[in-house]
Amino acid sequence: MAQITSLREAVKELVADGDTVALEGFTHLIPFAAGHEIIRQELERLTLVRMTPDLIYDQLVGMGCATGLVFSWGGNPGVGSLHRLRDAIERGWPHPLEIEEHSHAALANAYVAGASGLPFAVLRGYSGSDLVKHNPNIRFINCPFTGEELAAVPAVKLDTAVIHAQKADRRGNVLLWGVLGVQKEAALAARRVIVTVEEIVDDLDAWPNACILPSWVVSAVCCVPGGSFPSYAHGYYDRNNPFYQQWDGIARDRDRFRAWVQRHILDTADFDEFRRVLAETSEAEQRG
Amino acid sequence: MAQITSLREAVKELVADGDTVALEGFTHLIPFAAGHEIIRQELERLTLVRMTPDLIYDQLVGMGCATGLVFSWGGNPGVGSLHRLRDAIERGWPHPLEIEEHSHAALANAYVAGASGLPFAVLRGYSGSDLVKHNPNIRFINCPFTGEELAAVPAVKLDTAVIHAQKADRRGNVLLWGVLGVQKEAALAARRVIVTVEEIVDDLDAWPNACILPSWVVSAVCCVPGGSFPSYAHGYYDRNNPFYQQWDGIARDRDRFRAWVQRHILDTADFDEFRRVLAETSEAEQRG
Amino acid sequence: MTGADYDTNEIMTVTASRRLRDGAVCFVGIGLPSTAANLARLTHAPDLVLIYESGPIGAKPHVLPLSIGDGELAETADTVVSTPEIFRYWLQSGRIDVGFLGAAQIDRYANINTTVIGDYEHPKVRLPGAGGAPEIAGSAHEVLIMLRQSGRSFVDTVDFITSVGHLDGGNARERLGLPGKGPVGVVTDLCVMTPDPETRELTVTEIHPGVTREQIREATGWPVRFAERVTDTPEPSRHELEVLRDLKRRTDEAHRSDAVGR
Amino acid sequence: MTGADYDTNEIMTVTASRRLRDGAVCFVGIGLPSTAANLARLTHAPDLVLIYESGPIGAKPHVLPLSIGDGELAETADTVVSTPEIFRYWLQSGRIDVGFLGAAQIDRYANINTTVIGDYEHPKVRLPGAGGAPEIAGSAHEVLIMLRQSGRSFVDTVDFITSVGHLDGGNARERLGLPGKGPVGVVTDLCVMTPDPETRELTVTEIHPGVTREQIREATGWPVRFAERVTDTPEPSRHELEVLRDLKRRTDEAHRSDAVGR
Repeated sequence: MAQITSLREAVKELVADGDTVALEGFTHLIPFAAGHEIIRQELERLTLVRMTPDLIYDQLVGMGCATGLVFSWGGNPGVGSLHRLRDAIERGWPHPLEIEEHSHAALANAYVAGASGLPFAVLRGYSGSDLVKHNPNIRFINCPFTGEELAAVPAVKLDTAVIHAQKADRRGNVLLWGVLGVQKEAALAARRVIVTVEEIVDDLDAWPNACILPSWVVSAVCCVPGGSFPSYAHGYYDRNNPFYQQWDGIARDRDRFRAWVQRHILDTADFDEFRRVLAETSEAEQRG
Repeated sequence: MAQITSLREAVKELVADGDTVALEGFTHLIPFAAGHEIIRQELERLTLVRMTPDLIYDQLVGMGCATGLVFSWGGNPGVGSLHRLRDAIERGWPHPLEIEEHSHAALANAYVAGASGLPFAVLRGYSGSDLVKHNPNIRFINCPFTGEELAAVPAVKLDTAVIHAQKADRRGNVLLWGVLGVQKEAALAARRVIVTVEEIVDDLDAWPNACILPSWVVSAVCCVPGGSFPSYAHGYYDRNNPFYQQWDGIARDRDRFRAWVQRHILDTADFDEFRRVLAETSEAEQRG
Repeated sequence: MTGADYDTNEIMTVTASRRLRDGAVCFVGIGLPSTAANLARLTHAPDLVLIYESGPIGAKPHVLPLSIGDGELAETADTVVSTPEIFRYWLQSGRIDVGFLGAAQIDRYANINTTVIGDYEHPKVRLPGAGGAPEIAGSAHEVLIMLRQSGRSFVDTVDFITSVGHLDGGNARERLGLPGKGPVGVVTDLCVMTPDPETRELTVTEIHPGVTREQIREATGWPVRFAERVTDTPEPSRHELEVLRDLKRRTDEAHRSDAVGR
Repeated sequence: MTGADYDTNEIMTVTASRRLRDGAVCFVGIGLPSTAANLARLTHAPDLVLIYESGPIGAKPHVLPLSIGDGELAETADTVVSTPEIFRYWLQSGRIDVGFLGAAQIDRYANINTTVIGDYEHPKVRLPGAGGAPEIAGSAHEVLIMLRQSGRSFVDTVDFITSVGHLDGGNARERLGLPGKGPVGVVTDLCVMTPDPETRELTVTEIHPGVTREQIREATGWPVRFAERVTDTPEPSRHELEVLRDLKRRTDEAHRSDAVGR
């Protein structure tokens, strides 16, 4: 049964140095508040898994929380590079980052295998791609019936999965909708699951066959309204595209990045305060 | 793009003697009307695939439409045996039936592989089961990463999938909900897809992430209200349990079965007339 | 209360229901297991999570389902997923505490046959087949089995192993690398049998009130062993019987209302 | 109309959009392909089916998405499935007619690099990586590619093959057993290139109005060949330009309304 608790408590209890962790959400429902809390608690040596690292992993990697990254597309969507991620890969700053690189199809299948209790996933993919030369976790097997060669990747197995969802009820059952990404698979591939939600309600009012994580597969539910800003929560708020654009400037420079994280994350108590300080910052900028 | 047409036309165009066909629906939305039409058109040498043959395949097998059956549980749910299926397997009546027998988990995974364009499915299963000795399509492979042994079964590949759904819109987009079974996978594992529906509407009014088959993967949509009787259509009508019980008596005896099919299926023009004649039959019985 | 106040199905059902702890995640077969699991949910285990292979997760049926995919299960569940997802994400993944099965034929090592009586190629009686049982028997942390006891249903060796119990006993399951512990109890209308800790042979550990050892011997197709300490099955409480009978009454009424042709 | 009435992005987008036939099922990359695909949907191909890797099937966005998973895509789609399902049931299954991709770097055989400039272990420039492209390039029946042309983006051999085009040419794809036909056209701001029927080398087959062969040679990192019959790219129609500009205006307005901190 899920505990309904604060995000600070949840991260303290459920994420440890050296863990393999996925904070998932495919452009939608990205759990930024939880990512910030991991930075605040200065977790180290994490192996981070995520199809699209996005700004959330640019922040974690830039602050040195991770020594490993498993991913399939590492850009700033609609803008360009993730400068902190590039700095870590190209120049080992703040320290070297070991990467395991896949295609979306392979990593999505690897999450499915993890959720299914299988050790590996099979897909028709990777033929002719140089990724095969650089990732020893891409192998090939033959169909036992047709002999056809297919690609295989190991299942994603997580210590902790972290996702953001629209709603939970008071028992800790979680409902999400819209772009679902691989959140359900990530949660079911993990030993521990943290879910931040926009609101906690008496009744989920779910429709038939809704995407629900029952309370008994969730470790902690934390009510963090706006917790996926600057990404979006379908039915609650839109993606904040200007922030994604501004991030390019913030993350380009090591010192400016460090200062931004200091002021907006390390020096704030929680995500509410982060939002307040961020608002002050942008007002100041508008005044020039 | 789906054609909106009559069930007679759809079966005439899209099912041929010798085809591999699945009429799916896991106790819910079983496409009985379509099964009747296949009997009316006296199709032959079909290889039938279905997790739970249920009465619909008892009828098809009893009328000699099938020479092969791929299945995982062949009973009359809540009642007992499928007598026509047993007669075909035990005594080869009306003619021998070649069976390929699986577990639910394996056949469900085989449908997923078919829908995914893979030649086979991998599962953790069958260990210690004698099914392995009798089904050459159950093989074992080793994980290329851990060496662990896992079961493999070939993908389900269909000429035609037939399902019943609650609604379609006028463009032929199909919506179903409730117990979903493997209908979506069956449709996506087939070259041709027939969908009978309770109603055709202007707008599906679907909720987020609804189970929808877009028009462009469907060959024909046929409006057949009540078309899954005596199974049920969630939101439209309940399962007719008494019919399942009465079927036990009808199907026990070859002549009585033949006579019932003659009167109710072969001598009726369509499912509406079947329902009328069936109602007459039961009134007559009530009068005694 | 005395034994006269309930029938053999009732004590079987109540006894099985008591073995399901509150909060457990239970993958439920249709029929007797479904009745006992819902009785548990309506008495001592309100947070028992019921999963049916047709897709409902967290079903709380008001009346008992006659089929594994009744609408009642979908309407009362926390959600309903596809059948492939049930087997992949929920069973195979090792999330099931108790796999709760019925059986047509069971042997001294709790192997289950639901496929054929006689030879597979030329069966004397063709049974429905495997359904979800082989993987439930393999992957659930524990398996609980429930069936009426007779010399025909309890045999020395099953004609066909559909779903694996303890095979030929001992650590056979471990040798096969099966993830789950396998059958931990068989509840019948006469007694409760549990696998011997060493040999894994089914051994009588509880006898229902009024049942004699002789009755059990006669209803078992092998020279059945009795544990050193055999206890008397506690009688069903008035409350358990009331809840069970209400459930059955509601179920009969709901299904009587159907009529063919409608 | 004369060439002065539209810019090079516009003729690139219009030319690419015209290659999408009505009713085709198109797996769309974000950015230029998404713009051209939606232009096609809003002009000659109203029944073009747009699938985005984030899960929307049959998306009909009123404004262009800035990210692959914008809410606009989910709200206007026939349905939204999980990302694993998109890749398993919809792409890998061979249901996609046209895979529509952008690229950072492309070579003479239309192999695509979106991974690194320089050595993989010690990259000069680390690019975002594969995303959905490798399997789109492998499984879609046909692949259409769209990018601005320059000596840096059009190279003789890519530093890294992220997504396979025609490898080293000829029947290399067939030898690899790839299900799809691979790239059938590359649309740039200068011209259209198509693979030579024999060698599969990208060859100029259409030149945009006002562009010279010299410009194309200078913007291509290999000695580019011109087909025997090179045609002039038909100019964008007034209607196409109006629809494209309206779409961009709506998009800009929609996104201007955002403000950081809110």
